[in-house]
Amino acid sequence: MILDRVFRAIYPLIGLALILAAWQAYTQFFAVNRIILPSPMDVLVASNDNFGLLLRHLWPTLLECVLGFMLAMAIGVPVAVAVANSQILNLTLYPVLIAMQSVPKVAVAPIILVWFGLGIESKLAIAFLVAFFPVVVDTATGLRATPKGLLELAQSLRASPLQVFWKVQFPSALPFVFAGAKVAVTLTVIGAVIGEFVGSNEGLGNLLLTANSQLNSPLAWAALVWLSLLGMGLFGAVALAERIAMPWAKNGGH
Amino acid sequence: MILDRVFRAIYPLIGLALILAAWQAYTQFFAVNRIILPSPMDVLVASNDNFGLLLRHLWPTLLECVLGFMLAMAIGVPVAVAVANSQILNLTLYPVLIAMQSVPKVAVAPIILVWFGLGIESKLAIAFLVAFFPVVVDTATGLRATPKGLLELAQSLRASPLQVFWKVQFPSALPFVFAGAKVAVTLTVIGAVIGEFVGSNEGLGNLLLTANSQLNSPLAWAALVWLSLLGMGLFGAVALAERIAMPWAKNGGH
Amino acid sequence: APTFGLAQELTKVTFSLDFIPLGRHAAWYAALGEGYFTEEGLDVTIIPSQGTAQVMQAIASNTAQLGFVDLPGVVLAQAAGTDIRMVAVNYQKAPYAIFSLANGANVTDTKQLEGLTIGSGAGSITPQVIKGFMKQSGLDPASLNVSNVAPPARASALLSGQVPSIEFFIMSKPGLEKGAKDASTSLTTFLMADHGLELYSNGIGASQAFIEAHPDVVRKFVRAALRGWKFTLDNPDAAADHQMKVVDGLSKPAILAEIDIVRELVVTEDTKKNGLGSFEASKMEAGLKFVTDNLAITGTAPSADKLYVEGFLPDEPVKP
Amino acid sequence: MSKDALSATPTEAAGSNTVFARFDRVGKIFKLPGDRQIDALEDVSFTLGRGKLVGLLGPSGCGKTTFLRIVAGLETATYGTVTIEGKLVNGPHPNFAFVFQQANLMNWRTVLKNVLFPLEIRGEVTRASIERARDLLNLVGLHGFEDRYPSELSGGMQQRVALCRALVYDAKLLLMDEPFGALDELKRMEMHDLLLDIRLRTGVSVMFVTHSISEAIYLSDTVAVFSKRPATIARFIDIDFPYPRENAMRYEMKFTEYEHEAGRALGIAR
Amino acid sequence: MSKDALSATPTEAAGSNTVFARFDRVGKIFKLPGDRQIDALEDVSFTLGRGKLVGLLGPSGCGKTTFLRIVAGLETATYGTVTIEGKLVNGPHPNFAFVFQQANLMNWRTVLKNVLFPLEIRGEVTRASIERARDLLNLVGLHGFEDRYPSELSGGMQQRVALCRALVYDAKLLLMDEPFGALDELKRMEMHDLLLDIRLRTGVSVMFVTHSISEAIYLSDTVAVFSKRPATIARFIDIDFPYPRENAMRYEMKFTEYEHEAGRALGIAR
Ligand SMILES: Nc1ncnc2c1ncn2[C@@H]1O[C@H](COP(=O)(O)OP(=O)(O)OP(=O)(O)O)[C@@H](O)[C@H]1O
Ligand SMILES: Nc1ncnc2c1ncn2[C@@H]1O[C@H](COP(=O)(O)OP(=O)(O)OP(=O)(O)O)[C@@H](O)[C@H]1O
Ligand SMILES: [Mg+2]
Ligand SMILES: [Mg+2]
Repeated sequence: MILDRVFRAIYPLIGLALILAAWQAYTQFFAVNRIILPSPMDVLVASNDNFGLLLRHLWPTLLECVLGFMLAMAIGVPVAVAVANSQILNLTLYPVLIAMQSVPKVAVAPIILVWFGLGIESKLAIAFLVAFFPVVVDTATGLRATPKGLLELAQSLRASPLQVFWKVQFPSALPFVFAGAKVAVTLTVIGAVIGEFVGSNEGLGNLLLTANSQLNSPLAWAALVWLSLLGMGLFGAVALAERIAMPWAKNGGH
Repeated sequence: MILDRVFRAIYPLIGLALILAAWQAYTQFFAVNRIILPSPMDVLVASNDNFGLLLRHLWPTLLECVLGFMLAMAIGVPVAVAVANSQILNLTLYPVLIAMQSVPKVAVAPIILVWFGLGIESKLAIAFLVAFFPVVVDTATGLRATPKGLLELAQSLRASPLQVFWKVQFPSALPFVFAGAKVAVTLTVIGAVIGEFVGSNEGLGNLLLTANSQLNSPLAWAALVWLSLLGMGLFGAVALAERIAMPWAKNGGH
Repeated sequence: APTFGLAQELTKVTFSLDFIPLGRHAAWYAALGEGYFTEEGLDVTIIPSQGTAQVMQAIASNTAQLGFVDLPGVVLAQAAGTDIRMVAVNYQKAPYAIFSLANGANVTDTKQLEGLTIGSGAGSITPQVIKGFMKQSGLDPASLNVSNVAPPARASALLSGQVPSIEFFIMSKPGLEKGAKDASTSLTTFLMADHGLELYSNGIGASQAFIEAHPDVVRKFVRAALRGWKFTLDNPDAAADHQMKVVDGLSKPAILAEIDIVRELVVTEDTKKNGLGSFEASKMEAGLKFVTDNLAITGTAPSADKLYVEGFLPDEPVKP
Repeated sequence: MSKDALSATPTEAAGSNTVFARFDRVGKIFKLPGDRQIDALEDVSFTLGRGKLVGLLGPSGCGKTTFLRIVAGLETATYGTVTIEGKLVNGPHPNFAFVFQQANLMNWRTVLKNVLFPLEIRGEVTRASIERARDLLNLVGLHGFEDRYPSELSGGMQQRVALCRALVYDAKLLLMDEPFGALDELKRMEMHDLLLDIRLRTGVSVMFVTHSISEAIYLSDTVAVFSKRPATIARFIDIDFPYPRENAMRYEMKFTEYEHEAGRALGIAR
Repeated sequence: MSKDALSATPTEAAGSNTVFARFDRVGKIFKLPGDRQIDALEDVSFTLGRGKLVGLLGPSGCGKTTFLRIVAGLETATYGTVTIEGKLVNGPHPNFAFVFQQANLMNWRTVLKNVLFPLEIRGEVTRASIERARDLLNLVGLHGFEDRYPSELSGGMQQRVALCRALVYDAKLLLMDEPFGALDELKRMEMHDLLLDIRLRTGVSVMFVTHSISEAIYLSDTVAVFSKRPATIARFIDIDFPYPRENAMRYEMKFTEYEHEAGRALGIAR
């Protein structure tokens, strides 16, 4: 068990080390221009020099991600329930959802700004829009995959629709829900960045844009790396929640 | 059965009609300025006036989406297999995948352009990057959810790993795979547009940018609407493939 | 006399930049930091944007009452049915520049534009401006090959040889120069305004409705802003400090470099004579003609006198 | 043995003082793709007296499960009617319990939580009812497994959990589909006595499917033997032993005679 | 009846001319969270002769399935060894077939395709083998259901499909976990004769778990009765009836005596 925990910590580091090594080797051997791709060393230095700055901007982005994710779950799951339990709603709502999903958010950003203003709301709206669809699709698929026998058991007990959902469909769909949540949570990072691109004064996306516009690549890539780490952290949090929420699934993992 | 088919066609139209009605009402009652949000009527007129133009630009985007999707499936499924069957690969690869997922694609566009140039390759790369993650996460979750009994059956027959995958894990994971594919295929639309933003001379995303820069909102929104319709079409194609691929799942649907 | 009123007596105004805040925008922050806006009784919020279209949308939706708009943008916005006009012109010269590498295309002469491939944005009007400029100069605009390369990727595209030239605002010059040096070559800059392009660019704009309803607010804003510009031209260092206090992620050398470049666009014979922000009807008309001749316009182009409103510049010109 | 020969009085066969449920010409046809169909049930008619215990025997695949599901309101009959306590069944009845042919446990709940599930749904979880659930688990021999997950149990243990789940609340009608099929004989006999005991205390009416002729006889007031598919009732056998029943009864001549009678109805030549 | 009383000669009890499999002090302990554990098997030792048929009886939850799974190489013993044809088992054996306690069908395959699954894996799908699969389905009474999906079958029908799937290829060792548990008596008897017939023709060695004492006696060369958990072998009963067996045998005195002996080993007092 202890060894297991050590492995859980070591292997991801190996993965990261591999990226870093490949990156360093690439920039070194091909003498890549720093503006195009700074070396991990450059980025590390920039990250270190601007640590306070990055940390200050991490916070609003983190907040946008977390709240956007919660919004996506809070709205996505009920929509999935509607879509999974009613063929009519399914057929009627899906086109709307797909339209929302497949429209580039950058392009509809102006109208979002008009509706939600320049505060955190507009970023939440975009993070939500980006993260929402996987939650709906995966959860709906999971709800539909509930073993028929269990539904019949609940039916035979005349469980209310709410009970059926909470006590049967939802726990049974949990692996699907978590799959959707994992995709969603990493997408919120992108959503938050898009939101910050569109209009904001803070956040790692904003910093990224500023650094980019000044062709300050090391800082821009430092922001990118921090965004990746943020994504990993959020994913890890969801994966942890999964392990806790599903103790019966022993070989949980990601 | 026939009635069923009629419903399958009618309800989505109701959904779309609802969006349009809300949209029209909003632009009308709030007298929204056309450069912020043109009315559906304006967009319809623009779409009609520029039909040939839109059609011409639809094609490259469609191609990018389809190829990007196929790439995402072709690479995503094997990666999911690796990740699902090996705890070590799982732990090692996931950070890399999440890093790829949660980095804003626009921000890494420079290096993508350097690697893949301005042709279709760079758009495929981005469409692929965007669509890849849901395929991996959902497929891996599905593969892991294979009933233990069936795996043991295959084991008792000393099936090769490839046989176990193709004949047991994959069919059993199909609902998950299709859930991932549905999310992925709508994401490729976004990916293609981002790719076109980053560097291209054609495609609906390119047209969208051009129209936007000329403050030609009706045309820009026409491009957006076409992108949505493209997303719906692609989603519909995947849903259809699901119905065909899973005849035993009677209440298939989306 | 300046009044230092209580916060609640200040009029709230939102001003949209044409882009995210960079060194070129130091003047607006200087006006803010030096308290010029407050002196006028204004409580100004500066918001970022992502280019012309978004500024226009912000003004049209009243998200911002004033914005840093460019002349071509105003023409397009009016053709699209808005009533946005300029009240002051800050960039007297158009900032559109073509960058190439000394050991590459090395564009130093207008003639070299013929047959050139340029990395530009489908999302910007610059390629059409370049083509108009070529036509003006008697070259065939059709011979220019425009590749759409997004702004963040443009420097890479140039430095990695994907495209032989790119266009950017001239303010990007310092950063690009550094990149070129890293690639052991040097950067060649071609500012069209220095080669005969006569086109007003960015200035202060607002919707006609707002101008009519709050002429005093507009007037006060323009006055304070122009003082900010003067302060910045005189004390770039202090202006940079003001901006850095409010905006994160900027480096002082980068701000100072941009201020130096912007100076070229802002300080001209005209402004030395008539003051910062001043403009001439004839040049507005020429600008309109250039835009209608060369840019694809949907809708009806406005007449020149609709592009601007006179009388909002300070009575006493703010000379650089 | 033809259904006509029986149809004269089947509705009285499972007779009792008060009628609990009445089945009237119940039939079920499954539609298959391509105009094909499976006739699963045909004209099943009889009445179940209140508090009576009816065992259903019949060849595999004849339609026993289908019949039980129709009675439960989980499946709709293609024709015919089911009336329970005077009310037409067209959905689950408020007070019945169903033991499915498969254990049908929730793999995310521990054994105890699985048993408590019906109480949760009915809002009847109290300290006393939890105690009852634990007692039941003890009675079926699952003491110490309360906190295990179903995947850690043997097949027969899972079946016993499902049984407890049906017995944990007071249902008026108990429908059981091969409830003891995966148990060894000793445990089976214990379960028989447990069931009869509960029936005696609560007066619940019971219909259960089994493939064990002796089990059907040992438990039932009446044994109903289904014919081959399409299933209809081939024979009713009233079991004329008094309750409470004793194990010794299994060795009586009359028991063997009943066995032979049921065997013959099932087509087993001895 | 204590295991010590038996341990003198258990390895010879299921004796045969040539040894097919040998089980030596096989034990299994399941570790549970929090230092708890379940002792499922303890010191199970015997030999299975080539071509012999051994029936395993034992209380529910004692460890029969676990034992069968260890023999199959699907589970590893905590201690002890399993040797098949002289080779130590530490993974699935090349030539055996397993009938699981649950039907374990693939819901995405039709009945016929489910039966053909082992042949596909072994690369033995030929016109002849498909014919054989169809024949088997006919023999178990599933004619006409070849193209149905498992969800359209009754419980007993699913079990028969699983049976066909194990019989469709020539295994040397057939391990069956309650293979006839969901069948009616008539079908069960048909299956018995089918199994004995196949055994006769192919010489396959068989171990099967059942809860039916008479089934174990009717089929087996030797019946092994497991004790309560932790399971060990409480008694070996060599069944001294000749093959082929006749149904009439069930009514012989000796048969009843064997039944009583097994019953006593299981703790059933009659
Ligand atoms: N959902 C379904 N679709 C099509 N046919 C079905 C369906 N459910 C059951 N059947 C068919 O109905 C018939 C009766 O099935 P049922 O499950 O009632 O049998 P049973 O008497 O319970 O058998 P067993 O003893 O094997 O459980 C079978 O032939 C089966 O194939
Ligand atoms: N994966 C597991 N984890 C923990 N305990 C287990 C596991 N599998 C089986 N057991 C335990 O091992 C014991 C034996 O189980 P097994 O399935 O072998 O019983 P069985 O003899 O086949 O019973 P039945 O006749 O009910 O099928 C049981 O007490 C069971 O709880
Ligand atoms: Mg049944
Ligand atoms: Mg078992």
